[in-house]
Amino acid sequence: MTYITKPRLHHPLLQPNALGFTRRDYEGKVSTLCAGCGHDSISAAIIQAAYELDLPPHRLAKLSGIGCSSKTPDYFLGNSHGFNSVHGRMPSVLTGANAANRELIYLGVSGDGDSASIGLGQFAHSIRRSVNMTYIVENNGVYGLTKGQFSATSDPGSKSKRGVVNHDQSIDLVGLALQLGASFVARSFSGDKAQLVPLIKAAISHKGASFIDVISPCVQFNNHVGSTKSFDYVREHNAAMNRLDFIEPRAEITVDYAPGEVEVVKQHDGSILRLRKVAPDYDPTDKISAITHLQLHQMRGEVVTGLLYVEPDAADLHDHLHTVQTPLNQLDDAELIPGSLALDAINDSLR
Amino acid sequence: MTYITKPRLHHPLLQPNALGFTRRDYEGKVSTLCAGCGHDSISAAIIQAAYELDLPPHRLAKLSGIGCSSKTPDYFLGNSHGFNSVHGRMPSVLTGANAANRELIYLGVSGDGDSASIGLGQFAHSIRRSVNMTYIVENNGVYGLTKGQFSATSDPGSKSKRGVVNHDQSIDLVGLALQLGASFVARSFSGDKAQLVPLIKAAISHKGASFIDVISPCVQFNNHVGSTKSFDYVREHNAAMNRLDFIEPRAEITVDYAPGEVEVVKQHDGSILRLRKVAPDYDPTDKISAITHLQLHQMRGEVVTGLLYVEPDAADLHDHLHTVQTPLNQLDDAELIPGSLALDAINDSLR
Amino acid sequence: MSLAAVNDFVVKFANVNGSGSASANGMFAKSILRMGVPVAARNIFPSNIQGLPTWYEVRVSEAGYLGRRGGGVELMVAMNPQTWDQDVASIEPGGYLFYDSSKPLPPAKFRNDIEVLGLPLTAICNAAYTDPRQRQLFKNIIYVGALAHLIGIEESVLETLVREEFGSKVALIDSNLKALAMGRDAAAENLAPIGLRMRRADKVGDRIYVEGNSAAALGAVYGGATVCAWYPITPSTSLAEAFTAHCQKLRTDPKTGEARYAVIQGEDEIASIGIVVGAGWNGARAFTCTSGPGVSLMQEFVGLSYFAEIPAVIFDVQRGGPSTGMPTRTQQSDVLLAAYASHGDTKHPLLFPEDPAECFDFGALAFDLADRLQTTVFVMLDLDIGMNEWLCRPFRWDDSRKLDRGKVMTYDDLETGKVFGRYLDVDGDGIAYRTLPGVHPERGAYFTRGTSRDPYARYSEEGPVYVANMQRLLKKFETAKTLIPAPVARPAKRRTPHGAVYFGSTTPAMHEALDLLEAQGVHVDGLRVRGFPFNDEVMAFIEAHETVFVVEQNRDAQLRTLIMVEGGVDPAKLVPVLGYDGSPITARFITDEISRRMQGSSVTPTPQAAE
Amino acid sequence: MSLAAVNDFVVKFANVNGSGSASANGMFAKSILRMGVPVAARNIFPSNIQGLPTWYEVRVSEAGYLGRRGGGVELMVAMNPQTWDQDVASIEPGGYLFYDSSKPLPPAKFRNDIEVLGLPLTAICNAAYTDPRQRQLFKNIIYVGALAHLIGIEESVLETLVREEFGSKVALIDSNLKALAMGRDAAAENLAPIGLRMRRADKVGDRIYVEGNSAAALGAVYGGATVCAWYPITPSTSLAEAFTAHCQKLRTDPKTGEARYAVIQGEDEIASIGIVVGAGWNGARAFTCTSGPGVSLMQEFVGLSYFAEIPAVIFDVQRGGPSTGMPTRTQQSDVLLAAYASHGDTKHPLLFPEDPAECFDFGALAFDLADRLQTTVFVMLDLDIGMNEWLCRPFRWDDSRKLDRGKVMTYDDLETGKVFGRYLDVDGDGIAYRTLPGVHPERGAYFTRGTSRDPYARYSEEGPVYVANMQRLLKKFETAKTLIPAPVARPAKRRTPHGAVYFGSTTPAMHEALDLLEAQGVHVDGLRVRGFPFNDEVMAFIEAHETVFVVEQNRDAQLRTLIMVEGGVDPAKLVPVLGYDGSPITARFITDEISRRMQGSSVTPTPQAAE
Ligand SMILES: Cc1ncc(C[n+]2csc(CCOP(=O)(O)OP(=O)(O)O)c2C)c(N)n1
Ligand SMILES: Cc1ncc(C[n+]2csc(CCOP(=O)(O)OP(=O)(O)O)c2C)c(N)n1
Ligand code: SF4
Ligand code: SF4
Ligand SMILES: [Mg+2]
Ligand SMILES: [Mg+2]
Repeated sequence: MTYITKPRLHHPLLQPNALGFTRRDYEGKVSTLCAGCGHDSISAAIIQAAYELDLPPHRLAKLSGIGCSSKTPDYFLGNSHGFNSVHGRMPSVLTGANAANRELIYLGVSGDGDSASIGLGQFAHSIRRSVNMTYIVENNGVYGLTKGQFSATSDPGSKSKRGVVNHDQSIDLVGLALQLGASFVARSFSGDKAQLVPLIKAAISHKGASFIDVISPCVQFNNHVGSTKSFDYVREHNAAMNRLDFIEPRAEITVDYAPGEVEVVKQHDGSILRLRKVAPDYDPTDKISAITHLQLHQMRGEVVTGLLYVEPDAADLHDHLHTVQTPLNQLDDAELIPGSLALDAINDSLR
Repeated sequence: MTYITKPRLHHPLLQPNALGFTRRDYEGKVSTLCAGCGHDSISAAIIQAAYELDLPPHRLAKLSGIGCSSKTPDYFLGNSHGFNSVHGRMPSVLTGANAANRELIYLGVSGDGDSASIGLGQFAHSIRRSVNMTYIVENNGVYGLTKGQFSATSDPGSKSKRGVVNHDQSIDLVGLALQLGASFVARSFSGDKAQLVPLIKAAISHKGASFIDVISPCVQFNNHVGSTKSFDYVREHNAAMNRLDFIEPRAEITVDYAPGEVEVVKQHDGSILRLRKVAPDYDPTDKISAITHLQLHQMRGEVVTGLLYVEPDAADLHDHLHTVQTPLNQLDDAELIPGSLALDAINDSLR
Repeated sequence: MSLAAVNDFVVKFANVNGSGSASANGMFAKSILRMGVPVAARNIFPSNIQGLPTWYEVRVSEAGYLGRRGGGVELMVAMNPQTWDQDVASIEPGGYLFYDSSKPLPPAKFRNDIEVLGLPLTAICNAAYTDPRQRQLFKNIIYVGALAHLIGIEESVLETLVREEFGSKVALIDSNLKALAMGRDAAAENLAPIGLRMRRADKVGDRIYVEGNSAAALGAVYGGATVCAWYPITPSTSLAEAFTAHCQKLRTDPKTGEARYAVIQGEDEIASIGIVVGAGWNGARAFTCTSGPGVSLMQEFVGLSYFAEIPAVIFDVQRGGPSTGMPTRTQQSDVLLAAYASHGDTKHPLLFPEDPAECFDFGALAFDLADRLQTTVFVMLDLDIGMNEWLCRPFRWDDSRKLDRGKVMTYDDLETGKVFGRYLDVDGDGIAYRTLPGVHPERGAYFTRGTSRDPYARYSEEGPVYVANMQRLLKKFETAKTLIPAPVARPAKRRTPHGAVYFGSTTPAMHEALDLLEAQGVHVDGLRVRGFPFNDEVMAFIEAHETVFVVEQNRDAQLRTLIMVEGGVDPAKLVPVLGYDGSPITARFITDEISRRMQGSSVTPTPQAAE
Repeated sequence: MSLAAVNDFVVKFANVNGSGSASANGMFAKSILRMGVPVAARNIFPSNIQGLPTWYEVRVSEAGYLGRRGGGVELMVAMNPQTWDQDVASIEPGGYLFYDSSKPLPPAKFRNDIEVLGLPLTAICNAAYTDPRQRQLFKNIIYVGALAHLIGIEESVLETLVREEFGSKVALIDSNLKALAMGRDAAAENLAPIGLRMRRADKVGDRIYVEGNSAAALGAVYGGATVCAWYPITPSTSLAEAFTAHCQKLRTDPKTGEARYAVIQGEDEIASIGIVVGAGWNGARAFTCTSGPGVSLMQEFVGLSYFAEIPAVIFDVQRGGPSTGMPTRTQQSDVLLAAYASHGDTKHPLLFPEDPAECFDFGALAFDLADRLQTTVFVMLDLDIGMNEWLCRPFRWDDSRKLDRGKVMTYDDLETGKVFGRYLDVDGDGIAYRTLPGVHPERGAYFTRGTSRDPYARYSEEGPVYVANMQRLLKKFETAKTLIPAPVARPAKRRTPHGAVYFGSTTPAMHEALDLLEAQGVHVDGLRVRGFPFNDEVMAFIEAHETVFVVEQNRDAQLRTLIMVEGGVDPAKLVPVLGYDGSPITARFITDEISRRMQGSSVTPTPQAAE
């Protein structure tokens, strides 16, 4: 139900890339997300990354689960096929798509509810299978589309503030991805285009399972790492009218800070997020120190961002399966059907 | 279909414990597992632990999924209720049982297929919910009951030996449990009674989610950390007859080694397992060093055993939910039904 | 010519979601109730959080028809430029279009056969307020004030509602009353009186106005449910949220402040039903609430509950399927899946509440049934009944009623040596006794499993043992027939060979349709089915009629299938009437379908959609 | 009096699993085939790895009856002390008991009305071998040698089988031949000839002897399947394993050694079907194989496949349900769940192969159907057909046959400007064109989803758009009727008002039953249904008969339900004959049930179990 049709006039300033495509060629439908939603910033970063990488737009395949985040593939790369599958099961669908055609570039887009709650198993197993993909979680620490329930990624530090809610330990998807053998692991913030675009580019260029956890504030329900407020917040901030069904338009939160530094981000609900960008001399090829690094900063309440780990020469699922170079969906009858002679031999062996 | 009835005569040497129960009172049905299966050793350790802890046998509840491992609750604690539920979903069933009656002692028994493959999500979420339970994975790195497929816990070091099989990264449940916030994390070996019994006792005594990963060789299919052979092994070792359907009786593998030392175990298929017992001065209350310790030894190909981490004063699900002390399943009508007066007030508020 | 009607018309509000209109529109609907006139209000909203079209349809009906009527609306409040064209098109000829005239619109945007009521709402707001949030929010209140004036809603009624809503917040009360007055004044100054009028009546009585999900949740509280495990999904989410809220009020230990309940948000639907099964095994009353996709995911556990005989309750608040389908639309399309959920031979009891009052009743009853039958009981709501406020009789509770815990052997039973066979049919009703974990040091323990076993819960792969158990489960299902609430008949004024079977949220539209048919001289006996398996009365009704229309809100005539299969009824006599476009079925659609079939020589089943 | 029979008797082996008996017993069965006499052998095994009872039933039938016959066995080879009593009890009066007489047994352990054939097998082994493994293994071979002597299996036949099995391993050949000879000699010395005899015949022809799972997997290879995603579960595991093995041989690039297929063991059934759906979306032919619990878990994805119209193939190798049920027993009890899988209004095509030859055919056909219909196609095997070796006609393949990829728009189609509407019914058959990801730089891309959308795949929550799409899906299902293999009739010798419908692994027992009935003068027309939705021939058959027995292996008469619901058939004419105790239905059971119903004045459906 997109009622606004998008102006398709090319802006004279839009520069074509090496393939002759402008940034507009990488765009999708008009977003129906809330104004200021972090997810839209991620879509913009994906568009920018694909444009800068000179990718033929139709050679990407975009797959997602269900959620506000999972809707976003409709809002970028309109010339790519997209698949908004079922809640929490994008990883398996992507795995199958990748098995069928090794030549496309696979982008998996998911939310924290989609990947850390219902989809945790599939998240983990797609990573340990080394599926060649870029797996982005648009992590707002909340179920946006179903209106503000806690997801599995909210911060453990906030566990006892309200007693009954959010008492569970939080799941750190970056930590898990590292443990599960992802060969590219990064974290960023939706508003940090300067960091996010290069990370997405690197992830797409990487062969194997690339995982990027992107913190992406939900302007409606305001749950995210560091917050326990959710609906309460909406209640308080709408005190003037005290109505739950009114949603105030908000501005996107952006940041821009240097490697090695900490940026303190004040979110819509007033809570604080401390982002620590990895220093320029950080060695992302040492897994153990990546894990230690993460744990140490986490103890200090800091969320480390940047490229945390990469195994440059990773093998992928097709290497493991030793599949032919021709995509399986393009093999012809002769390559697929052994024919009647072979069948005769089989019949003979069964007598 | 248990055809052999168990002799119920009390052995004169069976000493009663503080409650007057003998070890026999903690036993169950005769096992129908293969002779020498590691899982049977774990059952014996559970029996021993319950006996030594002077637990009233009927106050335990035993829950499991599906698999050879998940059958074992039938083979110990015959006076406890048991629930052999569905594959991979024991954690949720146990969570519900625990919610219903906080007073029983909950033992969750599972396999590596049950917990690391199909059940990974439930494993993770039951732990992050701090359900008060002792969760034991009888880890043989293989699907025993379905005859020898690889599970998600086989060793990553073995990935390229045969190409197509076992190319996925292995899942280290101990590492995950630590990350997910289990407040008691241990690993042992089915044959190491000296280590295993005290660990089970400690886990049962601990409040919160206690997890024990017990390496438990499958004598039939011989998959486990360090092995890639499975069916092949059976084929080779049965070369005399070259028949797949004959299964050789084997002896249980047992070990006995001192804290801080490494024990090299030769398994039925000839593969080697290096067990490293944590040293006596190891501090199990420091999570970050537990994680680092694990990672370092894993790199050396050693499997660390012992109590790896404990948070002595952990809170559990009931603390978080702030539930009444009376088990929910024992609340009476008066405590449950608000009655007609309350309903009248509600009706009034809805006019 | 403009339409004229008193206490009998439909007003529809077209808004954008997230704009604060829902509360204002709700106040409008409630003010009509307070005038003593029944109202049926329905929200039509997108699967989205902010910025997409949403509608609110208010049916005013002194006659008390609470289903959707069908046809165009008498008054359209068109506040959403995105949907202007379709909104204008849906007005009945002679009806009224109320809109924000701040920006001039070309004449082509209007119709000649309707009456146009423009007020410069934006301009009024911009003049009155500077804060953009206030401008947006009060615009909604202002149009309510204007409409109240136009159709004659008493000022004092709205004032009371505002005071009730904001309680002690005097500033909010004042500003809202001021906005209402602004709307009223603007309408009085600029617009002539219209043909649609409200007149005070006394047709509401002691009825209450409540959402089915909240009512079902309250039923679960009264039914003694202590464990709720759930996973968010529209349209069931508010059931779990209401249960939590009810429990906080009604189930907190007054001394310690501790909770006599546990609400666990599962990581998904499989975990939720797993938790319910675990709790049920352990003797707590437990439920989950979900919608179609969740029911699909729960299949394996429902089969376990059936075969291992563990009480569980699932509230299925149905939405438009298949797959993600239409998550914010209504349907009755999970009936077949719920009835035969899971692989193998399985059957499960279902309850079909007609309104929130019955959601409460069945919400409580489901737990008694689940404990008595030791199986999963589904309570089949739908989005229409679950998420809309319905006018219904008040909730009732008999304080002498006790929870029926079913057949549970106690310590004393075991101690005195009663024979315990977990799957032994001692009473001939197919229901065996169970024990709860931890009950007795030496007796009563058994090993629960989803695999075949003998009456004493011992593992068995023997054919006759398996068959005997499966037959016992059938016998238990026969017993269930005697426990499911009996159907409710609505006989026609004259003897007739025609019957109609319907259930759940279809009921009010159906009753109106039966009246409309009666007015046309078409007599049809109605029977509202309240659950599955069908009790004998249902089959007797079908037996007693030549043709039975089965009216339901799905494509494949799922209830009809159950009637054929379980009742051995010849499909030729069961004529499907199917409205399944996602909006609640209307009285006019049902009337048209039935009279079309009656006129035509044959009554061939040709499924068709509502509107 | 001792039984006498030539080429027509049943031998049953009672063993302990994991003892190496399966290979020896299999050699026994195969040797009979090599004598030119048809054999039907069935394994009855526990859900366990080692130490529990297992049986192997070999039906020798020169007449070519390959179903189970029913009744007692003529010869019992009782090698398992645990099950001795029931084994001895199951011998036909006058039949034979072969056992290991090394340890003396009290006379009470035997029966007077049977002939006892004891050989001291353990003693023989202990004398001949020292290695305990050899003692155990060769004991099985020795009894095969003895039996061969007793019933007259030619020595050379067994020798050939041993040579074929061990190929170049001379030592193994020699030791096995020696063991066979030991058994033969012992029997010759100690036992008198018995009344059961084998005589060389030529009734096997060019038939092959193969498991249905392996055949279905080979069908998948020929059907062009390239992606297999699966999760181990009895009895479907061997299908995936066979596919892998077939592909290794038949689908490896001869030059590079690379695989033209991908087999992925999922972490569970949800992942497996998800992988299949992803691969199907991307244009590869993909399948999973599973059993009941897996089908339950796959429900949500099957609904997605239905609504988003994505080809997928599921081989459901059915076992005893509900829940974990009887994992190593057979049933046809997932029919209803598969046909209507998932929430909302859904229907899915099913194929019912009768034997491994048809498993091959349908295994290949399923992929053409899935691509053509763009939906999930179920191939319904069961444990009996899937895990037992069946004698059937050889596999056939027409080399001129091309894979039917269905309606897929190519680059050229798009480039030349053909209109592309993903859900647009351009041909009037309800099937729209699809495009594959990456096909064209500017055209053909669309966003796939399980939510409602218009013919051009644009998101839409509008009622009429939704309804039109749901009606198109019904039209597509009508088209499916023309593609599902037609039923196979087996007319009675005389005109009769009685018909019988059956499907899948029931077929051989059914055909024998029809012969038995015919011999009793009872004439019943048979119709083997080969798939769902039912094509017109099925309905015409039912129309043409007064009474139709529906024979199936489940409790709830699931195929009968489908016939009633989809065909609008009066249940009164459909009489269920239900054998569902987990062992394959027998000819005698079917015969008895049908003749009982024919004799009784009424044909009331009273479900009953086999044996
Ligand atoms: C099987 C199933 N269960 C539940 C839902 C309802 N649902 C839709 S989106 C969603 C949560 C999405 O949260 P997240 O992935 O974090 O995305 P966000 O909206 O926050 O971006 C849920 C529970 C569903 N669609 N399917
Ligand atoms: C839903 C479902 N899928 C598959 C199976 C088949 N199955 C039974 S046990 C098992 C694997 C068990 O492996 P594990 O948990 O490691 O136990 P083990 O036998 O090795 O002790 C599988 C796949 C099942 N019972 N249910
Ligand atoms: S609800 Fe939150 S996550 Fe969803 S679109 Fe709005 S801001 Fe974004
Ligand atoms: S198959 Fe393996 S895991 Fe199962 S009982 Fe035998 S040894 Fe144990
Ligand atoms: Mg989220
Ligand atoms: Mg295992």
